[in-house]
Formats: sequence, C-alpha cells, structure tokens
Amino acid sequence: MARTRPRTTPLAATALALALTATACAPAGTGTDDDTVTVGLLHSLSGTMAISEVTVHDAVQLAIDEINADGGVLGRQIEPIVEDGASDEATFAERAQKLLQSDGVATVFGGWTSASRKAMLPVFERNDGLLWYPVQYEGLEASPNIVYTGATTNQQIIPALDYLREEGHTSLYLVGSDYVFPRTANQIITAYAQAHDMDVIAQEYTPLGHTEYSTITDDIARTAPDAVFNTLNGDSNVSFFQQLRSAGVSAQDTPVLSVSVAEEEIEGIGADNITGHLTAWNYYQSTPTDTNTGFVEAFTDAYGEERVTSDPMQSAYNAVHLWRAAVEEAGSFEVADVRQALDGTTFEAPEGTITIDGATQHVVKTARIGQVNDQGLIDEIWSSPQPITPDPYLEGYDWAAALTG
Amino acid sequence: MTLLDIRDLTVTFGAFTALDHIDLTLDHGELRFLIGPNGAGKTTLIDTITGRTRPTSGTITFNGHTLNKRSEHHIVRAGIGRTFQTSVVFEHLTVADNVDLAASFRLRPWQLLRRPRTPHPEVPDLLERVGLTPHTHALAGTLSHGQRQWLEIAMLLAQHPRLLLLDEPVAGMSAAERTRTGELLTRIAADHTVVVIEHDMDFLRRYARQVTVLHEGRILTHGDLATVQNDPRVQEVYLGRTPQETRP
Amino acid sequence: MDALVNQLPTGLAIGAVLLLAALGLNFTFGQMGVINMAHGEFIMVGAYTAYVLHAWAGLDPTWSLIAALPLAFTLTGTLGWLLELGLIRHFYGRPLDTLLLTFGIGMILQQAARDTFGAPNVDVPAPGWLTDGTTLPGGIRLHHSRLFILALALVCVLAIAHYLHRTHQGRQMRAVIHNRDLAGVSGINTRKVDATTFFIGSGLAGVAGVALTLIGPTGPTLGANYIVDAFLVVVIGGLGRLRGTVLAAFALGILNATAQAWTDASLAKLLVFAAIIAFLQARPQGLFTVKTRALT
Amino acid sequence: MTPTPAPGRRTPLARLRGPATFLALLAAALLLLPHLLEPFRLNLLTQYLCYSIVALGIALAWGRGGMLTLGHGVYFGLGAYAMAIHLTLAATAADPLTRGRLPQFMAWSGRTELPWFWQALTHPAAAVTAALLLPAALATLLGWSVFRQRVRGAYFALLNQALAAAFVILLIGQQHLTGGSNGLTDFPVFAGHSLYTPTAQTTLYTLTVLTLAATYLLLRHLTHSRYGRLLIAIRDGEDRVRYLGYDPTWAKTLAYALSATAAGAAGALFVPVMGIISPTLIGVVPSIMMVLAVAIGGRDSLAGAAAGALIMNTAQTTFSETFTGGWTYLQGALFVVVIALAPHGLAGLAHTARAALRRPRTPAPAQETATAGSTP
Repeated sequence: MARTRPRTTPLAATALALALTATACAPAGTGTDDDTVTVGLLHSLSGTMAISEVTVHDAVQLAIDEINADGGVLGRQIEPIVEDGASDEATFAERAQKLLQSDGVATVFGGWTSASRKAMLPVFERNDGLLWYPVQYEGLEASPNIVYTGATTNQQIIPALDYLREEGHTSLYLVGSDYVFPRTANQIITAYAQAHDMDVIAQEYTPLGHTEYSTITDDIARTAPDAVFNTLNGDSNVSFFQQLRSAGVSAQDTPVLSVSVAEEEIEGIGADNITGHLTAWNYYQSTPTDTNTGFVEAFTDAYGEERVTSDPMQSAYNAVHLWRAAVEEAGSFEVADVRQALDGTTFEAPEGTITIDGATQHVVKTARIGQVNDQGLIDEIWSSPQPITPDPYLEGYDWAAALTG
Repeated sequence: MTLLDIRDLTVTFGAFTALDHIDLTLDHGELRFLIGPNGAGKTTLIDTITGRTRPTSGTITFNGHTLNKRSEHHIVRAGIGRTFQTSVVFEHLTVADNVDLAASFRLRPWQLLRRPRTPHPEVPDLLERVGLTPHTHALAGTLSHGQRQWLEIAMLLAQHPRLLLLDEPVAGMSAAERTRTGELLTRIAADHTVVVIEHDMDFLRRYARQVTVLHEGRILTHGDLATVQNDPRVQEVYLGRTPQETRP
Repeated sequence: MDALVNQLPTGLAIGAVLLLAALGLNFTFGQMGVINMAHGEFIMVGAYTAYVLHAWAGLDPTWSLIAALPLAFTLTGTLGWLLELGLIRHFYGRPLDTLLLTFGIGMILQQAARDTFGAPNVDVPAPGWLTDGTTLPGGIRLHHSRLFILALALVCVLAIAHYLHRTHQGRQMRAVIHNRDLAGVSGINTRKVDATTFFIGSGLAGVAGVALTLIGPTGPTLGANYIVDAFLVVVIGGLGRLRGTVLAAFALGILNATAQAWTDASLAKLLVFAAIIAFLQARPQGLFTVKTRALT
Repeated sequence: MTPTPAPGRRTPLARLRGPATFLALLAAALLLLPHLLEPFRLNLLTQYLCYSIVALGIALAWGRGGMLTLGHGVYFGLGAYAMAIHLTLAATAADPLTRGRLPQFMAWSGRTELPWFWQALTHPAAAVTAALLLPAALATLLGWSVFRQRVRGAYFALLNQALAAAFVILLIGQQHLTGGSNGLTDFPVFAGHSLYTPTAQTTLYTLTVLTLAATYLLLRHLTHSRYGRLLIAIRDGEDRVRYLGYDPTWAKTLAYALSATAAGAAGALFVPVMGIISPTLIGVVPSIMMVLAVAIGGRDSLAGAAAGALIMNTAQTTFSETFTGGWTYLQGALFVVVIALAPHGLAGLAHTARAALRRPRTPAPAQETATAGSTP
C-alpha cells in the first residue's frame, strides 16, 4: 500500500547507493608489467549486435592466442581485458574510457557499428589511445587514434559498381536500412551512376529491423532493374531475400549485390533464398591463399567445425597481428611510437598481403566480388586487378567532388 | 421554488432504454427518496444528472442552467454533489486530507500548489458532524464500511452543494450505523436539497417523506410514503418479482 | 485510388501478420486486462519450435510447419499458463505492475534463447510450395507465404469466434469477462477460466511465431519487433473485441502499406502513429467499446 | 499496514531529521566524492545521477499520479539532442578547420545549409531553454490531448511506448538533421570552456548534483501540497475526483509535463558528461529501464526513486563487468522479484525494516491503525 512516507529512510537509501558506487569504484589494474601487456577487447557480447560482434571477438581471441603461443609481443604475453559494449553506444564510450583510464591498456580492439565507433572516437582522442576497428564502413573519417582494418567505400562500394558496370548492369535499384552507412553508400552510388551513365531507378530505406518487404520486392519485380544494390543491415536481409524470392525475382534476371551479407549471415537467411546472388567484400572463407587455409582451420579447431569465417572476422584477426608488427617495429607499446611505426606495416593475411597506409591509417586491400553457392559459402568471381589504396574522403575521384562538400 | 427540472429525459444504451421520457422536478429543501426494483434506472438517472452518462434526448435544468453537455466537474461546481453505491474514498490519504481535498476545489490552481500550513478551516467541524473526529489522522483505507460512507458524506458537505444525490447510503450498514446515518440525513436535509436512492424498506419507513418510484425507466408514481406504499402498481412491481431488498 | 488498389494485397498481408500477433493479446490483454510484455517472447518461442522440429528433429519443411503449429500452441500456451499460475494471478487489478513484471520475464526468455540457439538468426526453410508467388492479370503479385498467413489468421479468428460463442467453455469465458462476480456466484470456476484464457492467448502467440518464420528472421528478438504494433492493434480495436482487433489489424496494415507507397517506410511508421493519436481523440476507447458502470 | 505519522504531529527532532540528512548528503556528494573518486568513476557517477533526475520525474508522474510513462526516453532525448546540437555547432565553430562549414554528416547527407532549428540553438542559453521547454511542450500537448479524452492506465502506457518507438524512427530516418543512428558525438567545448579538462568534469558533476537536489526539493514541495494529494487521489480514483469538482486533465498534464522537463534537464546534462547521444539511448527499452529503476528504488518515494536509478546503473556496470551474459538473467530476475515481492521497492523495504527494528515483538492490531495519528 502506498503511503506518504517519512523522508529519512529513502535518503538513507541514497546514502547507501552513493557508498555502493564508491566501493564499486575501487581503482582497477594497471597496463603493463614485465611479463604481460594488457589490451582491451570491446565488442557487444549481449544485445542485438552480439549476433555479429561475438564472432569478431572470437577472431581477436584466436589471434591473441596465436601470438602468445608464438612468444608474445616484444617478449610479453598479451593479456586481454574483455568488456561488453552491450549493443549500446554509451556503453561503448563508457567502457572505452574505463579501458584507457582505469585499466591503462596498450591498445583496444573493438566496435562494429559506426555508431559505436563514433561514440568511442572522442574518448580515444581525449586519452590519446589507439583503437583497431575491424568493419567496412562509410568512410569520411581518418582519426589518428583509430586504425581501420576493414574496407572504406573505395575498397568495397566503388569496385562493386565497377564490376556491375563491366557486367553491363546499368539500371540499379537501391535498398538500404535507414542509417548512416546505407545513406552515404547510396549517395556515392548515385554520384557514380550520374558520372557513368547508369540509372538509379529507386532508393528505398526501411527502418532497422524492418521485416515487411513485399512492397519493395513487388516493386523490384515490376521495374525489373539490371541489379539491386543492397545495403540492408542484419535481420532485414532475411525478410528481404525471402520475400524477393516469392515475388518471383531470380538471381539470374536480377542479381542482388549485398555489402553487408557475409558467410555468417547466410545461414540465417537460408542458403536457398540467396543462392546465386552477389556480395562485395575483401575476403571470403573460400579465398584461396595458404594463410587462409591455416586461418580457417585454426578457427574451426578453436570454435567448432560448423563455424564459418567472414570478412569482418578476418579484419579483426589481422588487426591484432598488424598491431604486433607495428609494436615490434617501434620497439615500444606507447601509442605515439606505435603510430609512427604504422605506415608500411604489412601482414601476410588470409586475404593476401595487406599494408597499412600511414596517411589514413586504413589498410591497402583487394576488393572481391563473390557469388553465394548452395552450400551457403561464397565463391569469388571477380577481384580488383591490384590492391586498392584507401581513400576515405574519395579525394581521388572527380565525380565525388560534389559529395565531400 | 424549483431547483432541478428534468424534462422528457431519455437515455438509451444501444437497443436498451434505461430511462424512458422522464419528467421530474425537485424543489428547494426537499428530501426525496427514489426507489424501484433493480434495473429501474435509478442510478442511471443520477449518472445522467451528474454528467457521467449523456442523455439521448431531453433536458436537465439546474437552478436555471442547462446541464446537458457539461462535464462532471463543471456540474459539481454548479452545486450538485453525489455519492456512489460502493463508497470511493481515497484510501491512501488521511481522513482529514480527504475532506480537505473536497473542500479545496474552489481554490485556484496555483493555490493548490502551495504547501498548506493548516487544513481547510471547515474540516474539523465537518468531521465532527459525521462523527469521525477521532479518526482525523487515520488513513481512509483503514476505516470501516460505515465510516467510509460518513466520510463520503462529509466530503460531499465540504463542497457546499445545493443538491446532494446519495446512492444507497445505508447499504451494507449495521442497524446502529443505519440509525446514525438516518439521523445525519435528517439533519442535512434541514438545510439542503437531498435525493436518496434506497431499497431498505425499514429505513424508508423511518426517514422518507416524499417518494418517487421508478420502474423500467419510467416514473411509476410519486407521493408521500403511505400513498406510494398503498399504490397497487407499486405492490405489483415489487411483489410480482423476487423481493429486491439488497443487491449483490 | 489506384495506389490503394495496388497496395491492398500488401496491406492485407501486413494486416494478417499484425492480426496473428495481436490475436493472443486480444485474450490476455483484451479480455483480462493483463499487459503481457513477454507475449513477444512467446511468439519467439513459437518460431524456435518450428526451427527445432526442422533442424533437430529433422522433419522436412512442410511437415515441420504443419507439426509446429499445434506444438507451438501447446508449448507457449503452457508457458503462459505457468506464468499466469505462478505470477500474474497475484497481480490482477495491477496491470501496470504486470507490464513491468512480464518485461523482466521477457528479458530472461530472450537471453535463454540466445544461450540455447545462439545470438545469430537461425534458418527455418519454408516449404517449397510457399516460397513462390502468383501474378494476377492486373500485375498484382500474390505471395503464397502471405496467402498462407492470411488464411491461417482467418482460420484462427473463426476458431476463436466458434470457441467463444458456440462452446460451453467459451460462453463461460465471456460470462467471466462480462461480470466476474456474477459469473463466480453462478458457479463458474473463474480461476479455471482465467487460466484457460491465458493458455489460449499465449498459445496463439506460438502459432503467430511459427507463421512469422515464413516471412522474417528467426532470432531471439523476433517477438520484440512485433510487440509494440500488436498492442496498438488491440488498443485501437477496443479491448476484448474480436471484431475490433480484426478490423484494426487490417486497417493498420493497409494504412501502413499505403503510406509506405506514398513516402518511405520510416515516415510511414510515423504517419501511422500520428493517425493512432488522432483516432484516439475521436474514439478513446477504440473502435468497439464495452459499456461498464465500474468506477475507476 | 503501518500507519503514517501525521504531518502536523512530528516531533521537532523528526522535523529536523529529513533536512539534516539531505544537507549532509548534499555536502558529502559535493565536497567529498570528487576527491575520493578517480575521474572515470566520477564521470560514471555523474551519468547515473542524470538518470536519478529522470527517476524523480517518473516518481511524480507514475508513483503519485499513476501515469505509467513508458516513453520518457523521448523527453530525455529532446533535452539531450537540444544540447548536443548546440555542442556540435560549438565544436564546428571552435575548430579552425571546420569553422563556417556544416557539420560533416550534414554535408554528406546532401544538405547545403543549416536547418532553422539548428541555427536557433547556436547560443548556449537557447540550448538550455530548449532542453527544458521542448519536453514540457510536447508532454503538455500529448498529455492534454489524451488525458482530456480520458485515455489512461495501460492505454496511456502503450501510447507512450509507441511514441518512443516513433521518435527513434524519426531520429534515424531524418539523418540529415539528426545524425541518424550514429547520433551526435564529440563535444569538446561548451560556452567557450573545454569540456575535456578534469575541472570541467567536476563542474559538470557539481551541476548535476545541484540540479538533482533542486528537482528533488521542488517535487517534494509539490507532493506535500494539496496538488500532491490531488495527484494521489487521481491515481486512486480519477472519476471520483471529477465529482469533487476537479478537472483531472490539467492536474495530470502538469505532473506529466514536469516529469518530462526533469527528463529534459537530465538529457541536457547527460550529453556533455557522456559525450554522445544516439537513438539507441532513448528508445523503447531504455525508456522501460528508466521506469524499472524507479520501481526498484520505490515508486512512491522520491528519494527512493533517485536512489533506485543510482543503484541500478551501478549494479549494471559492476555486474556486467563481472559476468557479461548472465547479467541479463540477473537483471530480469531482479525486476520480477522486486515488483512481485517488494512493490514499494528498496525504499519500502527500508521503511519496513526500520519499523520492525523500532517496534520489536509488538504485533500491530488492525484496529490500532484507525487511530494512527498519535503513533510516532
């Protein structure tokens, strides 16, 4: 029964809460001692983004285990401090702050969504930390406190457009989730299309997590574009491909090129629904390099036969190795020293040899178009003639001049 | 002098006619008992006067003003107060606060926002009248059933209404509580106009002067208690069916 | 007008999904006034039932779909029954507390699904005969999976109507809703009726879950995606009115589809929300109301 | 049922105890904690205190007025975005590289000029005013229109929830105006002062504590006024209140709007403290979490609600640092247990415990409560 209560007790409760907070705030561990070096792992292990980020987390763990088995970095064992971003940007920022200020880690591997990266960026800049961000993203960023090991737009979207044009697909239908990456990607696509005599028939955005695609799929069936450029995120892909199929659109007539569908999402979409459609990445589980064979084997040994590897996982895995190489080059764990050593650091990665471009702190990598097979894996059908230098602001593309403003 | 004038009032719920062309007038200072079997439309009539139910047709005039489209609180402000069959006092407020709240409704909004140093000056007197002074600072939720009814009456009086509508004020009371309520009513009726819905025949015999009988949404008859009791139609209505002394 | 005709099949399809998700709420929320926020998680359990039958028991898609419907109904019905028995019955008359309570239950169920089946979506393949579509002469495309869901929703509505109006138990249920005390003194076991109502309402969530695997992702947050809209359907329809729920579901579906054709999906959702507020201005109790004398 | 001491009959000591505890707490919070806590923890504490301000408002609307508001994230978000927009403009102007240009996300979304409501927030005072007035205005509009139609209880709760869902969709969809799902981030300066210095963090902390204290005092005053009693009466019997001659519409709208304003103020403080605002912080689930914090602390006690937010957020940090996935189970179970077994939350438990300590082995007969006025 509610009563008008005396005010003293709740105030005492507040005092207790303050005391609790104070205890919870006991000083935490320190960065490095003689035998070990601590690094932060910051991905969403709970919440909606856990779907994708747990696999990336696993790949980072794998790389750390490999390096530790190989004698560590500068003779020290890597000791990961794992934090959960909980699919929530504020938590990412908060945990990043904890890792840098309280734990004093040497570097942090983390993030997936652009939102989480944007949230962490000021924290890293303020504390002069170094974040390794493993996912392809919308570009327009080159922070001295972040190393981007995934693709920027000119390493994924533009090559995909080049491919479609080579194949003679000149009318495009754009479908995307309503957030930063698809909106930016579609701006680039539209500018590219204008400059290269291609048609953009429609641009459709749906809210994140949307599942009603029949209006759009029917429209695709009706307008019959040469190809669909798909920047949908996560769950929506499942509904989209299911409904596209029952709308009677086939991969032969109208291939869908997706930039956010990797091996691990295909299981949830159902291989039946997406077989024959296209993807654009820099790495596939089937990429034929010796390093990749070893990587896939090591990963399935560690986490189970049924697990697949994907581009973001591989980029995250590369990040740890690249960091080790840069640290050993610098001979120091200090961020300033490591940053100096970044330019030109290379690693024999599963996707092939990759090199850090010091100016942008992105990675030089090869673009690859793949086709989904009925096993749920992706076969490479096209690759860029040579590794592409990252250009996050698209400064090297005349037609993109209007975009950068 | 007429205080309340109801003309040709009809209320329907879908296909069901709850009140069927009612005409009723009340004079200043009257104590009127409203009786009738279950479903006769007594509570609907009170609901319609107080704005809880909208009339389908007809007019209700109070003190010269039409009430038809006014909302409940406006009607209260015009001077009509009521109680309910099941008493609804505010259990989480003290007895004094219940009455104080009822007495304060004419304050301006910003006056309500001030922290009261003392309760409304009339509160002690009102509690005295209904015999709840010993319980002034108790939570209303701790009162017995009879005490709650008295508290409701005190709250009603605090509003200084010109017309009081009481819906079965003695239902569920003990004999002693009934007597006390009856006396309270008589005192109140001395300077208020009061309408009481009641079933209890014994209570009626002791306190009723003028009685109106409702049946199936119509006014069956009207007059002093003896006349009404001897009316064969009234006997038929009450005897022709199961006796309806109390309700579930 | 032309756009409306074109959007009609889509609108009906969206409406059917809303209807399926909301039918169960029509019992638990509409009839009993219980806001069960875990209803979405019951939908999810239904979807995973279909997955388990296919992936673990190895049934082919057609049989796993057919077997999953009654199984999911029983399973989520039992979950709902347990929830009613263990918690909710102590909170009748406190709908807002029930809301928060069941939100906690929903959190637990969601995490349990994540731990059992993993965070990623799982694949529940649709039977071959449902993955195709038919094009009508006017160029309107009918998706078979949508037709199936529409048919399933209508079957459920008819079954519910039959149950409520033609069976002894159904009449008892309506009696309890109409006047609990009177029904109680007339010898109806109201506790049993409450439990049954909750069983059916939750069971319908399971059926909805199975159907949703045909058109969307099957993952731990499946139900949470539908729950807000489903509640709105019941609010607009009027509490406890089957007719209202059906009408509201299709009205929202068609409104959504039309708005989506006119603007984009994000703005369409906003327009629908604005329309709901405007609608409640005119009909605060929903399309169909039950008059009551109770004082609140 | 334990009786309530009548306000007029408390002993002078009891009269003093409340304010004394309050002042002691305030002094401790302002003078001691900034020196005891390392900067990171002080920053966390400031964030939690922002949620405590939201909790105070919810305790008024829900605990007193019975309006279960499942959409307070919207009001928090309005305050936060008003401040974040201002800070983004300030950041753009402070950096010689970007001065005079549009914020980057806008340029990339194809905008060529600053939207009017961004321009309006250029001045810090305008941002603070908007952070308080926008939530109040929206809540007044929504509240008045639904309360007038007597939409309440579960309906009101569900409408609020839908509002939160719609607001998030709007923020994400209007990327060129709001930064979309990335939200707004990176705020180095406010009114010419750097926000990244330790002094700034302590100042923000002090400001948050003072806002919390002021909100507490204001709402506490209101709950002890006749208006406070009216709210309780409306919660327990809205229709009955109409027959007392009051129009519940304005009383409810006022409580709802005040509660929204508190959330707006909290949002405005949260942004410079946290350094980010984005749609996921203010959607359906965060909004429910805000209410659950109040349920845990004690819905009918203002201080309890504020403590609830503090405790829940502390627990969230502590437990999710220790066992990541399991925290969700624990949290879910905690909600169930508290609401099922302790509907008055921790404040209620503390009250019961204190009463039990004070009167050991004295069974309280039901009748005693009828004359409860004299009980201490």
